[in-house]
Order: sequence, then C-alpha cells, then structure tokens
Amino acid sequence: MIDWSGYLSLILEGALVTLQLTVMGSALALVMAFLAGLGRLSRFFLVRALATTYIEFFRGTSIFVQLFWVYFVLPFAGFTLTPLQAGVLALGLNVGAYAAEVVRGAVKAVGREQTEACTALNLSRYQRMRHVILPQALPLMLPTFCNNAIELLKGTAVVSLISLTDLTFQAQVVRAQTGNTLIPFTTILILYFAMAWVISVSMRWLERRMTRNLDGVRI
Amino acid sequence: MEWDWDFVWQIMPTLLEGFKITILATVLGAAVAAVIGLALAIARRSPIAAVSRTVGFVSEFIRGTPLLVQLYFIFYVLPDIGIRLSPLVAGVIGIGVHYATYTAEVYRAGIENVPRGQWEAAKAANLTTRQAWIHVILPQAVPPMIPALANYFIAMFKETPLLSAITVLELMNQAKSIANSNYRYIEPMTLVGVFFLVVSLISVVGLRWLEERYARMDD
Amino acid sequence: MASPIIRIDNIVKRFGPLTVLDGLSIDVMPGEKLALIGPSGSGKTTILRILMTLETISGGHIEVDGEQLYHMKKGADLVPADERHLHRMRKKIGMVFQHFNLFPHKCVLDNVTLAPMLTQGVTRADAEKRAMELLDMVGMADKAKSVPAQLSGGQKQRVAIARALALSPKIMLFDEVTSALDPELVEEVLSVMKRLAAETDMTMLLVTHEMGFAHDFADRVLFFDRGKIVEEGKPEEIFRNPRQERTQIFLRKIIAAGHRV
Amino acid sequence: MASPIIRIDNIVKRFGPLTVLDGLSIDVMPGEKLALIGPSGSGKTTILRILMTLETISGGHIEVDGEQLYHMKKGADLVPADERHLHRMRKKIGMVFQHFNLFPHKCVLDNVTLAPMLTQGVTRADAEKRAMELLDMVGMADKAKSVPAQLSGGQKQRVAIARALALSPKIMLFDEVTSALDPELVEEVLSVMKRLAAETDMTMLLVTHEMGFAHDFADRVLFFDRGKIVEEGKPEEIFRNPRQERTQIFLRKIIAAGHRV
Amino acid sequence: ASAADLEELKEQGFARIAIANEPPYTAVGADGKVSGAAPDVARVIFERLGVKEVVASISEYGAMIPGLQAGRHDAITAGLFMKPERCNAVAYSEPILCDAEAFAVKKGNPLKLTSYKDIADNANAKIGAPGGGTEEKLALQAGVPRDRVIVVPDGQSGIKMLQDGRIDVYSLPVLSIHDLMDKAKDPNLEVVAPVVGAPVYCDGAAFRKQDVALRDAFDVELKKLKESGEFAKLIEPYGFSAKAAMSTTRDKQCAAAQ
Ligand SMILES: Nc1ncnc2c1ncn2[C@@H]1O[C@H](COP(=O)(O)OP(=O)(O)OP(=O)(O)O)[C@@H](O)[C@H]1O
Ligand SMILES: Nc1ncnc2c1ncn2[C@@H]1O[C@H](COP(=O)(O)OP(=O)(O)OP(=O)(O)O)[C@@H](O)[C@H]1O
Ligand SMILES: [Mg+2]
Ligand SMILES: [Mg+2]
Repeated sequence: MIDWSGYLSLILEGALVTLQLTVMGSALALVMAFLAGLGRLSRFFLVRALATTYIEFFRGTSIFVQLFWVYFVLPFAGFTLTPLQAGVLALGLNVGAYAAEVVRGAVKAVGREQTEACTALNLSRYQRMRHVILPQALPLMLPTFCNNAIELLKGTAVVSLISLTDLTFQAQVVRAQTGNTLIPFTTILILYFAMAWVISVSMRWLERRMTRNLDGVRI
Repeated sequence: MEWDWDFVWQIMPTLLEGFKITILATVLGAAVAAVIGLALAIARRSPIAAVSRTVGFVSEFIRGTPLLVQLYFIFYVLPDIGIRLSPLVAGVIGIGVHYATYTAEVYRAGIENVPRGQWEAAKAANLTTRQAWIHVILPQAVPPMIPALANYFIAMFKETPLLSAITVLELMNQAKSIANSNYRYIEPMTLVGVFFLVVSLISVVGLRWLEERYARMDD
Repeated sequence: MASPIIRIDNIVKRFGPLTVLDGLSIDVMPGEKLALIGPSGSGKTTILRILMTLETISGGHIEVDGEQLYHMKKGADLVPADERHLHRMRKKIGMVFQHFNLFPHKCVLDNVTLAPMLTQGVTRADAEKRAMELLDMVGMADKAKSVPAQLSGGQKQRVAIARALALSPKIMLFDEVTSALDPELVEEVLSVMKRLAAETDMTMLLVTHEMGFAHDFADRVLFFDRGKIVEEGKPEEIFRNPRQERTQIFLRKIIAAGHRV
Repeated sequence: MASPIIRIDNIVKRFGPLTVLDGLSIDVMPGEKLALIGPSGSGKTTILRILMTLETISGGHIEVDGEQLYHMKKGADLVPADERHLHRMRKKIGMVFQHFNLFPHKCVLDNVTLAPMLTQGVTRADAEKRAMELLDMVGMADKAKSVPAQLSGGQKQRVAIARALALSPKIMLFDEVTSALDPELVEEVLSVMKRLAAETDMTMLLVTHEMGFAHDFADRVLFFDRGKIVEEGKPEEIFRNPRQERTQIFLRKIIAAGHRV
Repeated sequence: ASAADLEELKEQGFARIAIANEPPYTAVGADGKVSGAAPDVARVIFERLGVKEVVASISEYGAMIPGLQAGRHDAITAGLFMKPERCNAVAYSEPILCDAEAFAVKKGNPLKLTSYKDIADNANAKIGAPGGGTEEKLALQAGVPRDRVIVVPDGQSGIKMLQDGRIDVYSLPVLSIHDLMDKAKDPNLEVVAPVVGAPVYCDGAAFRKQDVALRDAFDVELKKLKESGEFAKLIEPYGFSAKAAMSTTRDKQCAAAQ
C-alpha cells in the first residue's frame, strides 16, 4: 500500500521550497527592476549602458542557460552557490530584467506634462522622481509586476533541473517511488494554480489601494 | 576546466541539428498560439456567460501553472485517455496553447484599444457588425498588436528547452546529451547561451523595426 | 400640417442609478433645424446618441419617419427592435461627432465611400463620383487622397460631415462639431454647416455651445437642464428674452466668458 | 525708466528642420501684462516654454531680472547654464498650463504645498497657511482635501494657478489656461485672473484665444505669426485697428466663429 | 574546485553525495528519508570514517559528474557504473553494486530484441535510456543511430513511454527494471534479462580526481565492510549480489570495455 499522505507531505515540502524561491526571487527581481529600469533612464551614458546590457543579456538568453551557468559554470570561477541561492539568483536576475522594462515604461507613461509641471515648480530631479513620478508610476506597474511574479513562480519549476527539491522535483520523486503519474502531477498543478491565484488576488488588492485616489484619472 | 575550441567545432554540427528543431518547434508553436489565441479572445467576448467564464477560467489556469508540468501532462497522462502525440507534436501543442492564453490578451487589448468612437462611427454609417469588424476595427486593431505578438514569439523561442523534458531533441537536449557523454558542461551550455543571445539580439532589432513600422496610428 | 418626422415620447434614460433623461418628449417637423443648448451633463449628447441608436433606452417610445425606432411590430405586439430593424432605421439618420471619428486607416475618399458601397450596394465608381461632389461641397476635394492624420481638425470635421451626408439620411445629428477645434478653425466648419442648412431640406438636430451659431442656424432652440427641457422657442426669444432663470444664468455665464450671442 | 525684467534677444528655436522662432526679440517691463495672440502653430507656446526652461534654445540670449537665463558667467566667458543655474533662475518664474498638470495622486492642498516645502524649505505649517490663503483667493479653500479627479476643469485650473503662485515668482506665464475648459467654466478662471492682474504687480505673459479677455487683461498685445511678431500695440489699437493684413484676417476669422472682441 | 579533505568533512560533520532517482539503487521513503543500496553503503562507510552524516541530493545522471567536478558533491553513490571514460573523469572506489543490463519490452517481445545489436539491426526499433547513462552508451556503441536512442528523463517515464508505444524497449540495469515492473503491475510488459552480450557492470563511489586520498580512505573501510560480511547484509535485501562485487576490482572494471 502506498503511503499517500507521506508522499503528499513530501510534495508540500516542495511547495515550501517553491514558495521560498518565489518570494526571494521576487524580492531580488524587484530590486533589479528598479535599479536597471531607472538606470536606463539615467542621464549618464555609462549607467544607461550598464543597465541596457544587463536587461538585454538576461532577456536575451534563456532562463535554462542562465541556470546552468549559475549552477555549473560559476563554481569554476570560484563561486559555489547552494541550489537555492543559484535558483534565486538566476530567477531574480532573469525576471528582474523583464520587470526593469516595466519600470521604465511606467515612468515614461506618467507623461511629459507632469515632468514639466515639476520643472515649472522648480523641483529637482530627485524630488520629481520621488514625489511626483514614482507615486503615479507605481500603480501602473503593479498589474505587470503581478504577471512577472506569476512568471517567476512558474519559472521555479525549471529549477528542478538543477536538483532543487521544489514542487515539480518532488512530484518527480514521488512519481518514481510510487509509479503513479496522475496524482503527483495533478496535485502540483493545483498547488501552482493556488499560489498564482494568491499572487493575483493580493496584487489586485494592492492596486486598488494605490489607485483609490486616482479614480477616473486614467481610463 | 579549460575552454576547448576543438571540442567546440566537434560538437557544432550536433548543436545545429538541435537548433533546427528548436526553430521548427517555435514556428509551429507560434502558429498554434496565434490561431488558438484568437479563438480564446473571441470566446471570452461571448455574450453567453457560461462560455466566457469557462474560457476565462481555463486560460487563467493554463497561465498560472508551469509549462513544464503541462508538458509532462500532455506527454505522459494524455495517452491514458487514448491521445498519444509524438514528442514534437505534444511540445508544439503544449507551448502553443500555453502561449495562446497570452496572445489572447494581446488580441483583446488590441481590439479594446480601438476607440469606442470608431464603433459608433461604424454604426452611424450603418455598417453591420461584421462589416464594422472587417473594415473598421480589425484593420486598426491588428497593426499595433504585431510588436506584442512578436514579443511572445521570442519568449516561446526561449522556452523551447522545456521540450527536452518530453524527449524532443532540440538545442538544449542535444547540448545536454553532449555534456552527458563527454562530462563537459561548459562548452555546450555556453554555446547554447550564445545561440539564444544571438537570435534574441537579432530579434530585438527586428522588434524595434516592427514597433516603428506599426506604431499606433494617431487620429 | 405635416406630421413630425421625429416623435420622442416620454423617454427615460438611466445609467445605473443616474437618471439622465427623465420623461423627455420632443416633436421635430420635417426640414426643421433644431438647436439643443444647455449646461454640461444636461443630456444633450445622450438624446442624440439615442436617436442614432448608440444607446438603449430605459423607457418611452421614439418614432422616426412614421416607424418605431426601438420597437417593432410583431403581429399585434410591439416588441423590442432586433438588429435588422435597427439597421433599417439607421438608414434614415446620420451623425457627426465631436471628435470626428474618422477611420484613421483609410484616406479621405475611402472614408466617404466605405458606407455607401457596403450598405447601399453602390458601385465604387458611383460612390466616388458622389463622394467627390460632397468633398467639393465641404471644400475638401483636393485632399481626397490624404489620410486623416495629415488633416487639421477643421478639415477632419468637414470630411466627417461629407461622410455622414454620403448616405443621404433624412435626419442629421451634429454633436458639438466645433468644440474640439482650434478657434481659428471653427469658422470653416460652421460656414459649411450654414450652407448645408440653407440648401437642403434635411431635418437637423444640433448640439452646440456656439450661441451665435445656434442663433443663426436654428428654427427652434431647446434649452436643456438635468435631462429636461426648461425652455424652448425661436432663437430670438430664447437669446434675447429668456423667461426661465436657469436659462438667464447660463447665458450670462457664456457671455461673460467672451462668446458673442 | 526702469529696465526690462525680461529681455528676449534675437532668439532662434528649431525643432529638427523646422524653425519655429526666427530671431525673436521682446522686452517686458516689470509689472507689465502682456498678451500673446496669433494663429495655431505660430510659436506662442514655444516662447513661454523657453522662458520656463522647458525647451532649449538654438540661438540668442535671454535675460531675466538682470541675469542670463540660458547662460552663465564663468570668469569672463558666457557659457551654457548648468542645472544649478537653471534651478536658481526658475525661482523667478511660474507657469500655468493649458491642461492644468495637477498631481493626480495628491490632494489640492498638497499640490499647492509640495513645491514650497521641497524647494524653499518652508515648514508644513507655514506652507499650509499660505496655501489656504491662495486657495481662498481662487475660491477653492473648501476643496483643499479633494483630489484633482473630483474637480471640474475650471476648479482644477484655479488650483493650478494657486500652485504656481505659492512659489511667489516675479513672473507668471499662462498658456491658454481656459481653452481646455467647458465654455460655462471659462468665466470662473478668467475672473480669478482678472483679479490677480489688478491686485499684484507681478509681470505676466498670457497666451490666449479669448480676444475679449486679452483686451481687458493686457497692457500690450503681441500678434505672432510663424515665429515672428507681426504687430504689437495697446489692445485697443490691435483689436480695433489692426494695421497688418495678417492680423485683420485672423481677427475676422475669430469673430466669425462667434467670439466677442 | 578545491579538494575535499577527510578532515574537513569530519569537521563539518557531513558529506554531500549525489544519488539518482532510481530504485533500488536509491529510494526515498514517504517520510522523505533517503535509503536504497548505494546511499546505505555510503552512509555506513562515511560514519566509520568519522563523518556523521551524508546529505543526499537527487540528481540527473548526466549532471552528476559535472556536479562533482563543480564541487557540488563530495561523492557520487548512484549506481553510476564504471566505464573507461568515467574512470578518466572521476576517481572510483572499489566496486560496490553490480548488475547486468535488462530490457523492458512489450509482452512476448514482438520485435525479438535480446541485445543492443538487435536494436541496431531493426530499423524500426526505438530504445529508451537515461541520458548520460550506461545504457545510452551501449546502444550507441552497438550502432543504434542517435535518433532511435530516446533520452528518457526517468524510469517512470520510460515505462510509460513503453506502454504508450513511443519506444519499443526500455533499458536499465536488471534490478531497476524489476523494481519498475513491480510498481507498474502491467501484464502487457515483460523483462528480458540479462541483455545478451552486455557485460555486468559495477558501480563504485565516485570522487573527484584530486580527492584520491579521500577515495583511498573510503576504500579501506569498504574492504573491511566486505570482509566482515556486513556488506552483504546491507545490499542483498535490495537484490544486489555481494559476491559479484567482491569478485571483481576497479582496475578490471575500468579496463573492461577497452
Ligand atoms: N456611458 C455613460 N455611463 C454613465 N453615465 C453617463 C454615460 N454617458 C453619459 N453619462 C452621464 O449622463 C449625463 C448626461 O451626459 P451627456 O453627455 O448627455 O451631457 P451633455 O449635455 O452632452 O454634456 P456636455 O455639454 O458636457 O457634452 C452626464 O451626467 C454624464 O455623466
Ligand atoms: N517638441 C516639438 N517637436 C517638433 N515640433 C514642435 C514641438 N513643439 C512645437 N513644435 C512646432 O512648433 C510650432 C510652434 O508651436 P507652438 O506650440 O509654439 O504654437 P502655438 O502658437 O502655441 O500654437 P497653438 O495656438 O496651437 O497652441 C508648431 O509648428 C509645432 O508643430
Ligand atoms: Mg455632450
Ligand atoms: Mg500653444
């Protein structure tokens, strides 16, 4: 008799790893998104070039390749990361590159008119960004950030390829041990969907909160 | 471990073999995504609530769960109900349907972005709904969609390595197979990265061109 | 005396909780030129859009040219109109919008010929001939091959007028056709409309904030406020001797803002 | 006689191949109220934007309050101004835009207090006190806690005026501040501006299509065409007896479109 | 990567080993505990060496040696059979688990496949094997073209593909095939074992080339274990033969196929 409750709790442990990866990866992605997104709008050529290179590189190569590099090639350069660190790093940098474009787009979408009003009021660049542009850009970013976070969640399935015991990996283990395919895979599909659902519900909540004042400003 | 150029030249033909499959899978997947996506977009606008809701939920589900797991499902579980697809076909359908949920959103946004005034002008000109779609709405909705669709095309390309999980001998799988039999990861994986990067950089240029060519027409 | 070409009978229009038109009734005689004025949000646009069947109604009846607009006879019963009925009724009505709503992907000529070719089965040659006449009338014949993006606002609006005329409707609706234009461009559109009003016996309903133009153009002026007709009469009466206080206040404000009456 | 507060000297402004201002020179005296009128695209907005340092210039010099605007002294040389110099010069100038450009995420009061607190180091209490005075002056004190989305266009523009005044600039620029408003709302904004013009000795430059208002407001009117001043003079002269043909045509069109002069 | 020193391992208290997701070489209990013949042996020996624990991570066959080289594991105990190329890439201990190769095929073996050569000769026969595994190599060496050697990610997938008719034969070591068949309980499949002409292979614990000292220490304890008879007690419950492992040596195995 197969001890399903035991195997299901194995899968739940995998869910925990997936959750960790998603949360930590998102945090890293968020930081990178703002660094690179705002960097790309910088006045300084060097900063712009750096940000652009990062963005194009990580959007250009596949997440799989990035994972393999971080996991198998970086150690030869003297950096050995745990699988979790490698996963967070690869996922965070990858999704961060996409989210950086969201930051840039949202900041630009706020419109020249707001920038000009700031100039007329003699605000400095920093003050303009901090008090006027970002507060308006943030709500614009949220829906896409939500998509990015879900992409990242789904991306964690890929880390099973570097032996990180996440949901998908645990499902594979359970499958090998029990010989049953349907149950572990159906379980993780539901778990993934539940997590994605939680992400979008909380993002929508956040968005509603942030745009409460902006009702009717944007259509 | 040192970089070995001889090894690089030796494995290049095999990698190119895989690259061909990668391209084939991407192109076929894109075709599936384009067609199914349109079907989803139209079904989601259906006045019958049951249809639009169901399609909405299924799309959300597909979009909220990893492609990798979906591929396992298609490849290993579907045969139980008598649907046995070849690895490439399963991969093309998996990746195509997954991305159809994304292209459906592009179609929807493109259609909704046509100002309401255009619908009204079409009505005031006494066109039928069909005529309005064909002569007024779609000609305006489609060009702005093209860059976004192309973007997903590139994203699909970068996700083809997942097909290795269902035994499609694409670029990544060939590289892994080379790595496995020679115990050298650096050269094959780096080359895969270079392949992806080169294609991506070329497509970024192509995308810019598309964006310029199909920039929104302003009234 | 001829019977009205438009009979608006006790129309109610709600948007959610908001009642925008509340039991409105208007009769319009064939060939009459009617100006609708009144403060923002009073429902002027809404009544035009209802006539163009761009909205649905919440209550009441409308008869256009002897036929029900939103209802149709099914045996002895009057049932809500289906799309076919609406399609047939729309032949009688044309509309020009505040923001032109030209088709941006088509040249001026194609904007004008599209509907006649698709809905009236006119050949391309005939449609183009008629379109060129109309474009000539609005002074846009030389721009027939331009796309809307290359035109000024006033030019766009003149094309939009030609486009609406191309279907030869019995009734034309104009919703603030100059208010999105630069002041300098207003005159070219108004002069086209004045000529149109003088030369045809089309029935015309016009919403405008240009009191001077309303004065010159209209046979009758309706002053709207909050979905009701507060005052109506000949332009001279309304503009020189408004009886209602609401009308007086409105006109005073408009005049103070520099508009000539 | 006092020296000019603004000296625009032979300014050239190009956008790519297009020369928008071509050797324009204007002197404005302290306290003077100047109206800029002229057809669309003639460069009126551009000259205001240049004064507000929202554009760069392609040639010429501007002196504001005795100092170079786009240049600064470095030893004996005149070099292009850096951000610090511009920052200092902008203290002297305020601007009100056609589309208000209020900060939609901040309430009315915060819109007015933001810049004084950030750029002049005023405390919140002081900034709010002054803001309430200004909002009171424009008749918006009771809406201090509303957000822009809850205001009508006229109300928004009055807040925008208060916001610009909060920095106490010596020079105020107004770019078609009523042309995005519903006609009924125009008057409330113009009356605020008339009071302002009468009560302060601020120097004011105003671009408008409201000829009646330009007439009442301005000490001097400049008529622009294609980046050049075609005619200038006292309002009575320009509006009653324009000497140039271009001015006559322009005014005739505006009048035909229903605007009172 | 730096060499792993036994002293260091003792100090940190654990050794990192790579294992496969392939019963009976490795098994993961419902409680998540790793057992199976290979890790059990490794655990005992490392304990005797003074390393209290082994931390096992499940890995693809193909990723094991690169992972070892990249310093991600201190040893591989996964049923990774000794082969000349592998002996060049890593330092093996003396043999631990020996097994012959087997085929899983459809009932009645319709294509009559009993050796890798048979597969090469039948233009329609497709073989499934783990990527980077011994079976893949054997098939390729026997002349099966690349496109008929399907790389299968794991045993369950292999059986499933066989059931679905995607492959005609699935090849793994005898004991692994038996384990899979037990779980599958499919009367339409049968086992061909041993594969004709395929040698018996033995695995050993694999260490980095520069970790020969650690390997030697491991060997000493392994020898003691074998001699005391505990070795047999450890692996025979899983179906492996202790005698087979004790009757051959690393040198023989590494030279075998040459
Ligand atoms: N689609 C809609 N949904 C909800 N409310 C609407 C809608 N369309 C119009 N309204 C409301 O109906 C009322 C009347 O609008 P309408 O556009 O008819 O006014 P109007 O007289 O044309 O005003 P204006 O002079 O500003 O054009 C307004 O309060 C408006 O907010
Ligand atoms: N950023 C820009 N790039 C290119 N051309 C510009 C730009 N801004 C203005 N122009 C051009 O400069 C000319 C003058 O524009 P400006 O806005 O100053 O005119 P204006 O007199 O204010 O007209 P209006 O009455 O329509 O506001 C126009 O031809 C305009 O198209
Ligand atoms: Mg209206
Ligand atoms: Mg302007």
